Amino acid sequence: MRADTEQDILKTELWWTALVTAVVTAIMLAIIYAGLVHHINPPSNIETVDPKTLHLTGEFTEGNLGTRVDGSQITSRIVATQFAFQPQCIVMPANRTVTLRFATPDVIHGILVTGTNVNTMIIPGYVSQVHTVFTKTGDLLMPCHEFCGLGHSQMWATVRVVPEDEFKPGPDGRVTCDAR
Amino acid sequence: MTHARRLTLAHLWVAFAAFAIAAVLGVWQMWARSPLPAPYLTAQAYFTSVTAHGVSMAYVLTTFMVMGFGYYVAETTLGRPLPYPRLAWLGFALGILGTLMAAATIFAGNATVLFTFYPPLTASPFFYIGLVLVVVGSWIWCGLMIVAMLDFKRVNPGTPVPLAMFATVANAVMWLWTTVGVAAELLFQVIPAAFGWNEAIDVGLSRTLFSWTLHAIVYFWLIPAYIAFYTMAPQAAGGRLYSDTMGRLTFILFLIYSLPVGMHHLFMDPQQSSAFKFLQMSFTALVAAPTLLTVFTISASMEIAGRLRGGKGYFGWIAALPWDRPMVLATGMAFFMLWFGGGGGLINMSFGMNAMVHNTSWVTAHFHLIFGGTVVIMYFAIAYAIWPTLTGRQPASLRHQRLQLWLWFIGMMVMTLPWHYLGLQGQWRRVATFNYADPVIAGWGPWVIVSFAGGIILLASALLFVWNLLEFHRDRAVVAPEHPPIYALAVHPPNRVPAALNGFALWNVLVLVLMIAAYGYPIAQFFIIDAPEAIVHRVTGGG
Amino acid sequence: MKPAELREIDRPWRIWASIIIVSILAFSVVFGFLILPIVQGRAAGLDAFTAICRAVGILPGSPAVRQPTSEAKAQPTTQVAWSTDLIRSLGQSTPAGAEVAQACVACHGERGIAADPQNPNLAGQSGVAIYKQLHDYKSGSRVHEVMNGIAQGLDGRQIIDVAAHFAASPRRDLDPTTAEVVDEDIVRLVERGDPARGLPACNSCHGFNAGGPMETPTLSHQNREYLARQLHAFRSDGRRNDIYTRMRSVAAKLTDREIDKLANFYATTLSY
Amino acid sequence: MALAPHPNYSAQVPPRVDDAVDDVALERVMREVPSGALALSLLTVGLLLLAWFLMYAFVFLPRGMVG
Repeated sequence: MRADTEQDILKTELWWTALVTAVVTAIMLAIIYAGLVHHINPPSNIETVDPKTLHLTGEFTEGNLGTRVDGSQITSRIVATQFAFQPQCIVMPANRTVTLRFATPDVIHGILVTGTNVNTMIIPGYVSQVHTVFTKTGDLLMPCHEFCGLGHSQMWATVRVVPEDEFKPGPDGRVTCDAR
Repeated sequence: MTHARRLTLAHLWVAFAAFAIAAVLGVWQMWARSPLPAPYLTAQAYFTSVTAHGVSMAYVLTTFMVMGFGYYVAETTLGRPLPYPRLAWLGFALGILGTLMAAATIFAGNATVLFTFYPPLTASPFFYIGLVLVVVGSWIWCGLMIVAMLDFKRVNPGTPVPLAMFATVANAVMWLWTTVGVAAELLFQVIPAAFGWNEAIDVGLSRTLFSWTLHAIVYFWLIPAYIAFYTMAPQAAGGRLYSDTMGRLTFILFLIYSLPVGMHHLFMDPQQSSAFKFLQMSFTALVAAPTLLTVFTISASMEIAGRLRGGKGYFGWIAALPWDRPMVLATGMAFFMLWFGGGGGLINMSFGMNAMVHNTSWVTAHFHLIFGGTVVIMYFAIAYAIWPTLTGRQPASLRHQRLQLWLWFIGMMVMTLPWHYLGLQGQWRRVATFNYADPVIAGWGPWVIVSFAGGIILLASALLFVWNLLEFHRDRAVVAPEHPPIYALAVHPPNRVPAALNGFALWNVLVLVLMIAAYGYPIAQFFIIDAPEAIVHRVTGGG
Repeated sequence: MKPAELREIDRPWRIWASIIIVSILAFSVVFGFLILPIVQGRAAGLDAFTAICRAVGILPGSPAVRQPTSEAKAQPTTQVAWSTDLIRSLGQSTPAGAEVAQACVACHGERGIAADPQNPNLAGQSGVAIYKQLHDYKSGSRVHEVMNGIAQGLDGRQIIDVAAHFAASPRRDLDPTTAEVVDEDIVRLVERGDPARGLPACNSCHGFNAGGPMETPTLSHQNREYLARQLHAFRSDGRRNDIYTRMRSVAAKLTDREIDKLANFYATTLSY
Repeated sequence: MALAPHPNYSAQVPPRVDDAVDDVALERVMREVPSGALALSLLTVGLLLLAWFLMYAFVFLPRGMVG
C-alpha cells in the first residue's frame, strides 16, 4: 500500500553503499599514491637488537652516537633511555636525505619531530629507523611521546637543522651541536 | 517495570559512579598540563590519575554500561525472563571485585602504568588480576546474551531476533573475540612478570597481542550508542527506522571489521612490517563503512519523523524534529561530534599519514570526541530513556536533562578542537607538565587553557548528570507511564530474514579467516625471529 | 518457513559476503605485498624479491631504502651486561654474601652502615645497584683508589653474593634531628622535576620501585656527604660510569645549592 | 511478576503499531524520504572527504617523505 517497498529502500541503501565505497577507495588511492610517489611508509624495518647489551656492543654504544657522515650517507644514531635522549641535541643538514636510527636499552619510548612527518615508536628489542629530508632550518623539538615512566614529561631532545653549507663534519665524519 | 530492574540499575549505577570520579580526575590532569599552577601535582600523582581516569572511563564505565544495558535489552525486546539471573549477579560481583582490586592498587600508587599498560613496565599483579576479573565477569554476560538469543530462536522459529537484541549479541560475540588478545598478553606475559616469575618480556609480541584487542574494544564501547541510534532515536523523534536490514548489516560489519585492524595502532612501531600494516589499513578503511551507512539510515529515519511533523524541503525536516526530547537532542549532537572525531580517525588510519599525528594530542582529541562525545552522550540519553522504566518515576521537567546534554556537547567541542590543533603542532601525549619556557610550547599555552575550560564545563555536566539520575529516585519525581514506547518500528518490519542476518555462524567463520590472514604471521614472526626480550621494570613505588 | 526456503534466501548472503571479503584481501595483498614494495624498492636500488621479503617482514630492513652500515667500535662506559639470571640471583641472599661482606666492614660498617659519612651505606641498597658499582670498580669504569683494588680481588660470583647480602640488610635509621627545614623547590625537584631545565623528578628513577633504569640506587637513608660528592663528581665529569650519561646530564643542570639541599633531603627525610 | 514486553516492537508478530504514526501520513512522507537524508549525508560526507584531502595536500605532503 505504501509508495515504496522494502526492495526500494534497499536499492537506495545500495546506491549509498556504492558511494561510501567510492569515498573509501578515493582515500586508499591517495594513500597508495603517497607511498609510490613520495615514498611515505610507516617506519617498519624489523631489525632486532638486544636491549640488555645495547650499551656494550655495536653501533649504539655511547661513543658512537650522534650524527655521522659516511660517504654520501648521513646517519644519526640516538638512544632513548629513561629519561633522556643521548645525545640531547643532534645536527642535521637541510634538504639532504638523512637517516635517523633509534634504540632503547630499557622500556618503550617514541619520538616525533615537531612540524615534520618524523615519528616512530622506539621498542626495546628493535632498531627504529626513519628516512627523511628536513626542509626548514632551525631548532626543532624532539620529545619522547610515549609513556616511559614517571620522568616521561621531562624527556626531550633538539634536532638542529642547519643550511647545507654550514653542515661541516669533522675529520672523523661527526657533527655535534657543541662544535658549532 | 522490568524484571531485571535491580540488575540493570546496579550495573548502571556502578558505571556512572566510576564515570563521575574519572571526570574529576580528567579535569585535574588538564589543569596540571596547562600553564596554570595545579595543586597536588607530582609525577607520581599525575600518572596515578591518568591510570585511574583511563581505567574508570574505558573499562568500568563501559563494561558495566554495556552489561547493564544488555540485560535490559534482552528482557524488554525478547519478552522472556533473563536466563540464569544468578549467573548475571555472579558476573556483576566479579566485576565489582575486580574493579575494587584495581582501584585499590591504583590509588595506593602501585599501578602507574596507564590503562593501556606499557610492558616492560609492570604494575602490581593485583592491578592486572582486577582487570581480568572484570573481563571474566563480562564473559558471563556474553554467554547469557547468546543463550538468551538462542532460547528466543528456539521458542519462536522463523521470527527475526529483534534488532536491538541482535546488535547486543553481535557485541557479545565480538567481545569474546576481542578479549583473546589482551587475555593472552596478561596471562602469559604481563602477570607472570608482575609476580616476579619472569624477569624479561617480549615487548613486540605483547604490543601485537594488545593491538588485537585495542581497536575492537572501542566498538564494544560504541555499540550501545549505535543500538540507541537504530532502535531508540527514531522512536523518540516520532518516526520509524528506515531499514531494519541495514541495521543488522551495520552490526555485522562492526563484528567483522573491528578485529583484523588493530595494527593501525602500531603503524609507527618498528616490530611489524609495512605489508601487514597495509593489509590491516585496508580493513580499517572499511570500518568507515558501517558508520557512513548509519549516517544515511539514521538521517532517513529522522527525516521520516521530521516530515511527519510537517518538515518540508531538503533540510526543513531537520528543524521540525522534536529537539526538546533528550534522545533526539543527544543523537544530533552525537552525529555532529562523530563528524569531527570520525574525520580525525580517517586521518589516523591512513598508513604513512599517521606519522603526522601519532601520539599527539590529535589522537587524544579523536578518541575523546568519538568515545567521550558520541558514545558517552548516547549513554546519557539511554539512561534518561530507560530510567523511568526502572524506577517507575521521572522528573516533572526535562529541562535539566537538556541542559546537561548541551553542557557536555559544548564542553567536549571546546576541549577537543584545541587539542586537534595542538596535536598538529606536535604537542605530545601522556605528559604531566610542559616546558612553557620554550618559545614554541609557550605559544601552545593559551590553547591548553581553552581546552581546560572545556574540561571544567564537562565536569559540570558530569555532576549534573548524576544529579539528574538521582532525581528519578526522589519523592518529587512524578509517576512514569507504565510501558513507554522505547524501541522504534521499522518502516517495513521484517517478518523473515535470512539466517545470515539472524545469527552469527557465517560471520564467525569469516572473522576467523580474516584474523588468520591479518594476525597469523605477525604473531608467529616473534617466535621465528627469536626476538630479544626486555628486562621488566616494576612500577610499584607507592607501597 | 521451510528449511529449504530458508537456505534459498540465505545463500546469496553467504556467497556475496565471501566474495567481498576475499576481494578486499586480494586488493591488500596486491598493493601492500607486491606493488608498493616493488616500486619503492626499485627507486632505492633493491631487487623485487628483497623488497617484498622486507615488506612482509621475512628479511630485516625497510623495503624503501638501503640500510646504512655501521663500523662502530664499541666504547662502553661500563662492562656490565644484564641478564635475567643475573637479576634473579641478585634477589637471593646467601650465607656466602655475609662472608664476602667481612671485607667491607672497615669502611661500610658492620651492618653496611658506614661510620664515616664520606662512605656510602650499603644496607638496604638495591642489589642491582651494588652489583653494577662493584663490577665497574673491578673493570675500572669507576675509579676509586681503595675500591678498585678490593673489587679486583672479587670474582663474579662473590660480587653477586655480597650485593644480594647488603640488599637484604636492614637500612640505617634516619636521624630527623639533622633535617633542615625542607625547601619547597627541593621537594618539587624531587617529586615533579623542573620542566624548564628538562630535569625529571629525582623520584622517577630513585623512588622506591619507581620503574626507572634498573641500576639506579635508592637514595633515602644514604649519607649526605657521600651523595653530595657523587653529584659533584657527575657534574664535573669526574665520574662517568652512568650508562648513556643519564646522571651526568642531570647533574650538569643542578646548582651547588641544589646539590647540597638534595643530599640533605635524601639523607634525612623519611618519605621514600 | 508478569513480564511486560514492549508491545510496539517490530519482532512481535504480528507487529502492533501504537506509536501514533498514521499509516496514511507515513505513506505520504515516504514519497519524499530519503531525499532529505541523501542531501544531508552527501553534504556531510562530501565535507568530510574535502577535509581529508585538504589535510592530505596542505599538511601531510608538505611535511615531507618518511619511511
